[in-house]
Amino acid sequence: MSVMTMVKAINDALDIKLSEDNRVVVYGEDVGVEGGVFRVTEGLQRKHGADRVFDSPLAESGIVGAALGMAVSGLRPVVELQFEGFTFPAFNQIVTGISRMQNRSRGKFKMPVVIRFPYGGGVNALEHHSDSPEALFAHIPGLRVVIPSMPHDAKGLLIAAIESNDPVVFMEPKRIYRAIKQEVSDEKFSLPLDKARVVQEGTDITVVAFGAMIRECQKAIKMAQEAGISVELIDLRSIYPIDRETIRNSVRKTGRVIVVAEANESFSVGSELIAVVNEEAFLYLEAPPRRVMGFDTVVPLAQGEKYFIISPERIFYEIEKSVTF
Amino acid sequence: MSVMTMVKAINDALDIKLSEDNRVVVYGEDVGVEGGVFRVTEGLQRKHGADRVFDSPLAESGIVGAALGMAVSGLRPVVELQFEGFTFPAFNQIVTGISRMQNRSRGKFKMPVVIRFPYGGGVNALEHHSDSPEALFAHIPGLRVVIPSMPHDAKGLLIAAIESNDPVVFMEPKRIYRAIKQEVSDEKFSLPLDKARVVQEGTDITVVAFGAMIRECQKAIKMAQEAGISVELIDLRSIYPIDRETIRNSVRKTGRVIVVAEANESFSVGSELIAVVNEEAFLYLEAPPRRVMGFDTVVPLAQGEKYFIISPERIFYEIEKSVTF
Amino acid sequence: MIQNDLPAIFRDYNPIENKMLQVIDNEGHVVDQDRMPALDDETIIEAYKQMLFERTADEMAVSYQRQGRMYTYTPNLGQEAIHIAAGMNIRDDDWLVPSFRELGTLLSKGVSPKEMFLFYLGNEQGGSFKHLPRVLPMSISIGTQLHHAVGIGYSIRYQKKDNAVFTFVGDGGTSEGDFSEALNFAGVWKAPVVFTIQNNQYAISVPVNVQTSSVNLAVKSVAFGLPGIKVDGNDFFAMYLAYKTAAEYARSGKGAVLIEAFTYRRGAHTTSDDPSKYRNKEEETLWGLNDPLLRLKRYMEVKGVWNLDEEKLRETYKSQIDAQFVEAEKAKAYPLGDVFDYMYTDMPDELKRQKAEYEQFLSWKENRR
Amino acid sequence: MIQNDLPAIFRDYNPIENKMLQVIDNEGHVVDQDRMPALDDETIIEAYKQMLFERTADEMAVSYQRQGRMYTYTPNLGQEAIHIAAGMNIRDDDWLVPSFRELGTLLSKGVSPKEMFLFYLGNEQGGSFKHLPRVLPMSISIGTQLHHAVGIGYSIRYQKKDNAVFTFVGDGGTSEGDFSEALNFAGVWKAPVVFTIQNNQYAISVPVNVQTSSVNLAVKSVAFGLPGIKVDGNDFFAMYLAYKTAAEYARSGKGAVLIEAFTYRRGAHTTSDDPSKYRNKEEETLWGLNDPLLRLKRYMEVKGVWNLDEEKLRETYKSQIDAQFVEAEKAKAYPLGDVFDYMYTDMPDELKRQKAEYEQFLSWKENRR
Ligand SMILES: Cc1ncc(C[n+]2csc(CCOP(=O)(O)OP(=O)(O)O)c2C)c(N)n1
Ligand SMILES: Cc1ncc(C[n+]2csc(CCOP(=O)(O)OP(=O)(O)O)c2C)c(N)n1
Ligand SMILES: [Mg+2]
Ligand SMILES: [Mg+2]
Repeated sequence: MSVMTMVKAINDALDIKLSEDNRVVVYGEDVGVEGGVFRVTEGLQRKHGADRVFDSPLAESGIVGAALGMAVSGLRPVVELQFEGFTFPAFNQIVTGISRMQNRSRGKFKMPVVIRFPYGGGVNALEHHSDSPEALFAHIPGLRVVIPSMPHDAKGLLIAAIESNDPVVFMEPKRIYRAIKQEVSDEKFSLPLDKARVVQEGTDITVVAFGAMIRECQKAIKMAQEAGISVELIDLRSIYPIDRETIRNSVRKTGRVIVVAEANESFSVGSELIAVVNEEAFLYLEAPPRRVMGFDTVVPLAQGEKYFIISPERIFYEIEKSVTF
Repeated sequence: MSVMTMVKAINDALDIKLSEDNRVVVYGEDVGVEGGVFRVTEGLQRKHGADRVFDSPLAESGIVGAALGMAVSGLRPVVELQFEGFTFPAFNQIVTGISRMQNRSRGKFKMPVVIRFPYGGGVNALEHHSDSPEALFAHIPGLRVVIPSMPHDAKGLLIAAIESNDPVVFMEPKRIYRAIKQEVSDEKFSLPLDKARVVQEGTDITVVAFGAMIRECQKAIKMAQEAGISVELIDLRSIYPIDRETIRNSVRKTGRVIVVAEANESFSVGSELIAVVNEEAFLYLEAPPRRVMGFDTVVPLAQGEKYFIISPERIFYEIEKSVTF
Repeated sequence: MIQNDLPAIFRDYNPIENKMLQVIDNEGHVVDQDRMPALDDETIIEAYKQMLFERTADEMAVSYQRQGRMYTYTPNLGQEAIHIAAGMNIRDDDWLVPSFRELGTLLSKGVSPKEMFLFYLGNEQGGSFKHLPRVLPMSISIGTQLHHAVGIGYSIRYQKKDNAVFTFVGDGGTSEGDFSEALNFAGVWKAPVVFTIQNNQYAISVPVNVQTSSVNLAVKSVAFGLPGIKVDGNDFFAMYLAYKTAAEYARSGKGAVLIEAFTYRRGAHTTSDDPSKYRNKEEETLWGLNDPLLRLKRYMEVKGVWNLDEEKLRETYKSQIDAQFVEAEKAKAYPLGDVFDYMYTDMPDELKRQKAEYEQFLSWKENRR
Repeated sequence: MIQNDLPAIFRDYNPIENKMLQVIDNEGHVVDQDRMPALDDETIIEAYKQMLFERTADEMAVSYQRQGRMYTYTPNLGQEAIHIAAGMNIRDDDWLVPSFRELGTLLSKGVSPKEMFLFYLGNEQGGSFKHLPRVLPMSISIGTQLHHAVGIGYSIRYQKKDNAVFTFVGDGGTSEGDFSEALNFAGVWKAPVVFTIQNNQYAISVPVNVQTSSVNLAVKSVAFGLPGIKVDGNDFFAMYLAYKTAAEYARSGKGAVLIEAFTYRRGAHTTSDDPSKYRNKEEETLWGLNDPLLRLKRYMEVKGVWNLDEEKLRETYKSQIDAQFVEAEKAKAYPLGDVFDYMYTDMPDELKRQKAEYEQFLSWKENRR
């Protein structure tokens, strides 16, 4: 066991897989010599060589498109896109290539490709460095979409993602890259790619969240506890597919649910979860499921981000509204 | 008044705007000499000249990116992307450019850009020619997303889209391009870009649909009528923003709702509508709102499409299930 | 900047100078004896047969579509020399990453007409080429396949193998960002990829001078530090020489090569297209004189090795191909599972649920009858 | 294929031959008198002042960031000759479509340091350049801006005006598909765009030889039928000549031009970057000798026109700039409306609802206190 940040845990997962499986290669913009702009791949090129961990030209479509070719010919590429805002040049390769090659080839080719990138707000960044586009990927058939909320999960989920023969979009909440430290096993371990986690049990209301929002929800739950409200918190972990069973069990118990996420609200993971809740627990609902999410606006620059970001207070406000509905 | 197909109605709208406003230009792959692969722009180059209606190189990112530049410098470009499956090379320009330039420039630049393309299944097409990606665009803040279900609306909505200073993604249900004929005014008229339409009033259940699904729903409603079920049918028309008022009024009246759409079900317009219904009419719901949509799979080629496509029978099946819930 | 270790044809046909490699002329006369590939007569006859087979299959596909027995089809008429010259230079352990207009190359590598027909009959099984582990499905999204080829090239270098990757794109496809990105990656990674631009003069209705202002398409290689060459795509021998040279170059670890095959799409873009809307008969007639089969046949006639009864051969091919089409038409029904089963290696519960719900609907429907 | 109507510099510095246009050397001596632009001493001094102003503002921005008074900033150190030479050639009725490392060009066109600081203090108002109708906001998504420039170029031709569009991209940015697509569109549309590649040798940590294998970056113009030229980006006169020639070419309706400005990013990529991880001091020192301000100053010294008290000038600039920074720091609070108001021309009800709900939350929060 070591105390790790999420950056370290991801680095550790990459290191383990690079060490034990020479089909694994890691590349992207600045991931080699520099070790990534967030230092996630630090030291990996020195240790594993420049044919396994390397810098590519600055072209996201090429990065992802080449990964498809590597995957069909025996490699297991793990690519880094530098920020969520720069996944879009690769969108065509993801949608028309990566997500569909298994189906197009009727299973002849597997797609063991991991596409990693930092996402989300709260770091006073420039435009395109604060977005949460998970819904865009989760709507694409053929992809898995995974988001860890803490170092332990980041390690276990990333190892599972690299070992999966399905393509995995692995989104890393940059805001908590170094903000949360945790004891994590130094050994290799993996977590299922399709299971949510009950972070905390409760009886009055279910809060579903993921990524950097888990920590904010935990703060809100403290406020709720003081107000005598018992909250069950679910960390979704897998955005696609959604673990309906965990959601169902919780909402059937509590009868109330809010979804907390940073993304733009409309056509979002919040929308999907409300649909799932209606399908799975309609008769148990005692209050309207609610989304506590970003506005349908561009994430403002630093000075305006205070409005956009989901504060524990706002989560508590919605918890209280739901419970007193 | 003339009897028009949707192809003709769109052509008419383009012709009217080209005639009355020399800031309007129309371009894309094969839209000039050829008049578009679906003949939507037929005759327009001959009539309005090759500097106003023209073929571009085969590069969707360039087509859309150039439109941004034209729009900031006084033109009102209407671009055609050849099929929905080929919008993705342009996705980065749409997300990081078109949808955000008004906000980025604090309103200094308007974005009078229309991005038109045919979408949807049911025409026995190759891969990438049968998809329904409306949710991907509707999740992007800064865009309007519009889908007509008949010639009259196509004309009025497209004229409004060209006159709007907001960027509009205008999706055309290719399956009914020529399948529905209708009397349409030859004059110029426009329809609001954010209003749904009650196609038919009813009391037992609300069906929300749009595009080619309206016709299928109408067939299902006949079956329902025979079974003594009174259905209210809403044609959404605007996918973003959603006309909450029309949805609210209907569902509060009927207490039941299904959403019918061709797209992949998860993270879709169906999900969003269920969230909206929960927010707007929770206490009125008598049965769980349901999505009647495509699977989370690639749209199969012609031989398999029968499973994927939403048949009137399947809509009726879901209507009946909801009403007998 | 021409490197000195480049094979001679790349030095002699520097695309900056806009020359075009040609070995025989329209009448089948050899115009460059030094460059004539050392092929024995049998091989040449075999090449002609493959080109004829492709043409026959292609014509029949068009006619099946016209008869309403098949969906939209993409004709190959006029581009056969490229396809077969490529096919003959692609080793079984090489990779083929097609676009969508290389019928002959696919057939030559072992794809059956039945598979092709099944695909155009709307069944993905036909397009998967399951028995060919190094042939990718056709790529509809233009330009995307070029990156796939480069990625395979990276694997080949990484695994220290000596294979080449053959990939194709159209003249229109050179405008897509992916085209330039892929050539650039190939240059930096020294990926063993043989890129072919089939410049058939049109992208649907758009002529190549609306695609680009570059002096030719081969010259685009200069932007990415690759050797490039413009080749007469209707001259089987020129194409053969180009492929042989390029494949050796790639296999020996020197990197990628760009070949512009200058040809003409004699047919329609697809069976839904009507070329008379955007080009004239004279142009079509002119290019007809330059037909690749005609030229190869004339060469053999001039050389005196022509010994085929073409009509008979065509009839044989026709009945073989028709038999395959009928088999494809009779292929077993498309099961519901085929929609779901290949989306993931491990099917998510979400898909299982959707499939089960659909099956409930089907049984409800069954019971209603 | 060099066209004959090309201005002489494009013929004489054909990028295929990998030559670089230079007018003065590192010591400020004129190496090509014929090409020395006809600028009077005052204009040259004015240029130097603008470069010095840019440098001062840039250094202060870095130090504000270090003091924790500003968020991440993108330094311009070493690239000033390019920026000011461009600025002096962009007419007020021309268009400027920046990337994100052209501080001097923006200042030269009328952007105030206060606006720049406000932007880097996290307020979009700063980056909108509202009073400059023909200057676009900076573009963060690399390469995308090039298409915007081409679209403006189309408008200019359509409206039969004689303006030029100036746009910029980095060496790294040339790898993006949008770079190639935009040059290609510009070639076909004869769009009056002056494209500058600021080749500062690095894309964050990645050196230019990992970006591309082409012999230089100017040569990429060949792939799209544009004239291209590699210019010493640290030589103010060479850059001035290149811009003057290119702008005239574009404005006269002949089409687009690609300029590779060969320079060096003397500072970090951004204030979060540490270049010592990926490059060595010797290299940095060597390029320091080639600094554009140093070179221009030496030229003036050699010529005997240098008459500035640089230290005093710097102090004046510093206090001007600091006053602007303080103003930016004191700018009025960011209202909630700024998040919503500019997303659409006609705000959808959906946004009104979200804003109203948020205001309810704010008043609940107020009441709790
Ligand atoms: C990304 C993308 N955009 C548009 C299309 C639609 N489309 C299919 S073929 C074609 C023209 C292709 O021309 P070219 O590259 O010259 O190949 P050819 O058809 O001549 O073989 C177009 C525009 C597509 N398939 N993919
Ligand atoms: C599409 C896109 N991908 C990645 C990034 C992240 N990024 C910001 S600057 C940069 C390097 C740019 O290098 P270059 O083009 O040479 O310009 P320079 O920074 O040297 O001025 C990268 C990768 C981005 N902004 N946009
Ligand atoms: Mg073509
Ligand atoms: Mg650079």
